[in-house]
Amino acid sequence: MNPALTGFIFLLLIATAVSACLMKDILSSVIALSVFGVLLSIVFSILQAPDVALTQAVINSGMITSIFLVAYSQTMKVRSGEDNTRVIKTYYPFRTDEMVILFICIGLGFFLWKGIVPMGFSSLSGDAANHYINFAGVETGASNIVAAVLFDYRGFDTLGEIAVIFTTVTGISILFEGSRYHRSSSGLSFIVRRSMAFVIPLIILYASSIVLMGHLSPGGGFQGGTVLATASICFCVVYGSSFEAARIHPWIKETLESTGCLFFAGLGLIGLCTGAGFLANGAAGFPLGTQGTFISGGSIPLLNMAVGMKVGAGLSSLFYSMVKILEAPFEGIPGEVE
Amino acid sequence: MILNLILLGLLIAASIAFWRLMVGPTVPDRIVAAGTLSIILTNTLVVLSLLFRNSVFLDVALVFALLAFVDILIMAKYFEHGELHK
Amino acid sequence: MTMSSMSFAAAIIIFCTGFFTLLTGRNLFRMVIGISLMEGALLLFIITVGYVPGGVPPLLPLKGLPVNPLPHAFTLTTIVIGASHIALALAFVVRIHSSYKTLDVEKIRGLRE
Amino acid sequence: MNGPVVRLISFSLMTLGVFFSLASAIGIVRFPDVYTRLHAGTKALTGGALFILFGAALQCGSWQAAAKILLIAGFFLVTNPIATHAIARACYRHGILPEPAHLDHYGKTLKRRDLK
Repeated sequence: MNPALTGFIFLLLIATAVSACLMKDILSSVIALSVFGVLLSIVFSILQAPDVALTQAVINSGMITSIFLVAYSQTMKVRSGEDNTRVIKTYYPFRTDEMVILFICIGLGFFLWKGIVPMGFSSLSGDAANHYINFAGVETGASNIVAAVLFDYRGFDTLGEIAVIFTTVTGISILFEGSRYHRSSSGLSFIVRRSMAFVIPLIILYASSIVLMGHLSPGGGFQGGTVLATASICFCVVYGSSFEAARIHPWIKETLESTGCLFFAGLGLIGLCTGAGFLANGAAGFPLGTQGTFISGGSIPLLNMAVGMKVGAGLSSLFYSMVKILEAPFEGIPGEVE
Repeated sequence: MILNLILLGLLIAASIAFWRLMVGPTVPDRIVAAGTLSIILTNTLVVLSLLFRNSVFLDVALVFALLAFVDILIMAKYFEHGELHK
Repeated sequence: MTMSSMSFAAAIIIFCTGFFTLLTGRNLFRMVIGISLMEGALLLFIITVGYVPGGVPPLLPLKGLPVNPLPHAFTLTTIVIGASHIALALAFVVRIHSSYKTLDVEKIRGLRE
Repeated sequence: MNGPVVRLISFSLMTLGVFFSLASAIGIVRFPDVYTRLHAGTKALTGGALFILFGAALQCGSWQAAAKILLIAGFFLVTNPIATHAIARACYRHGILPEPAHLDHYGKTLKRRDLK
């Protein structure tokens, strides 16, 4: 890769971030943020991290924008033809206190640069990384070393991260407790409805292929689950909210989410029962198979499926609890806690 | 060498479209610029996978081709109805 | 400049941009956007630490010297969790707006006193 | 499948695609209002993207990669018109008129349907 071209891409990335910072309008900033995510994914590809690039691409297109727009439309009631069509002055002059903060930030950047660059950058170092690269194929049977690290060597971390997502979904559900689900079926136009009936099955097919081939190619439970959640967001956006409420009951999502969690923990407990340790793979008696074929990797495909169910149902119910209309806001301003 | 030149051309196109994203007077202009940028950058990713001689990066490009338009659909829904749940 | 120092410089500049947005933004949405930018810069930094010049992706069978797979495993879950914590922050923003009827930080601060 | 003739065809296709991408980017900057920019952004870009993808499919080594690239081209052909249609309709319904609007049949139809 030519260094000049790499520098060009980094300059575009920085310019997108700065314009997302300086734009006066929130919607424009959100659009710039989505372009920033696309560029970040390309930079991850240049840095030879296809797994991370795939995750960034999947999260960025669909999830982030939809969550921002839901929150924005909850706080801002649009008067048609008045609010967003006017010409917006993009940049605003700096105030005095902002100049001070700008100098503070430049100083912070200078010291970070002075601190990081002498550290240099490591070649492939560390016993853990060398062990993973040399023995992951033999010990786990998976082709994707990142999946092997994520679900075999560091499976307990992944369980903790699933718990974080569960906590977030619970918190959002509690925050939007006194709200009701508004049913409406006036979605987008007829052309979009019919075409999306062709596209959405392809999206779901691709999501399941990402989940099932997680041990062979980039991808896995996190990415596939997010694509599933994006497909479920498409239902609400394209067909209206009553379509989704009629097809997929919230109870189904709750069941899927809990089943994913229990499945993950149960697979870990099998290892504990055989005496090999929590979330053990080959030592617990899972057949490792031949490396590179579909049935390989022992428990890694099963754990991928569990994480896919969990993340898909979790992110989808996160969106649908935010899309509800707030009905009973707090009365007045809450006082200080005595 | 020729691939590098093609990459350079695509990046120049991306930066020209990025100009519209920065100055675009209304929000729909920026949305159009963002859609154009996502397609140009997907092409960039395909050319990068040729340059690295590795077909793994095509998976990422496939995700962009399938999902990048969902952003535009969500924005269109917001502009048409004012809310996402209608 | 080498690849890694360019990447470090980009990560530092984006981090400072996000920090600036977080400090100067009067709108709550703008502060959340700043947090999101800072998170992207952090991911870029962690991935760059594991990069090896001329490396190949960590997928077996290897065609050369692979890059370090450990930062990839760390950041992969961080991205999904980042999306969910941004959602939590936005839920708080909506709740604050429904009780204070404003998104301006300084007005909210003024109302409290 | 990497003879000099195939490489020549592939590179000329990709050059054509880059030309289309540049033209559409310039069109996005130069055109006056949203609808013309939409026209520049999507029509020319679909052509550019398809040329580049076909060139890449000729050049990449294995047939699996070529099939993946053709799949990407197919998805572009499906998804790009949907997005264009949705954003154009949303712009009109939001109240943005084309710059020199002499005839407005769609607006008349919408009004008639609302009166009914």
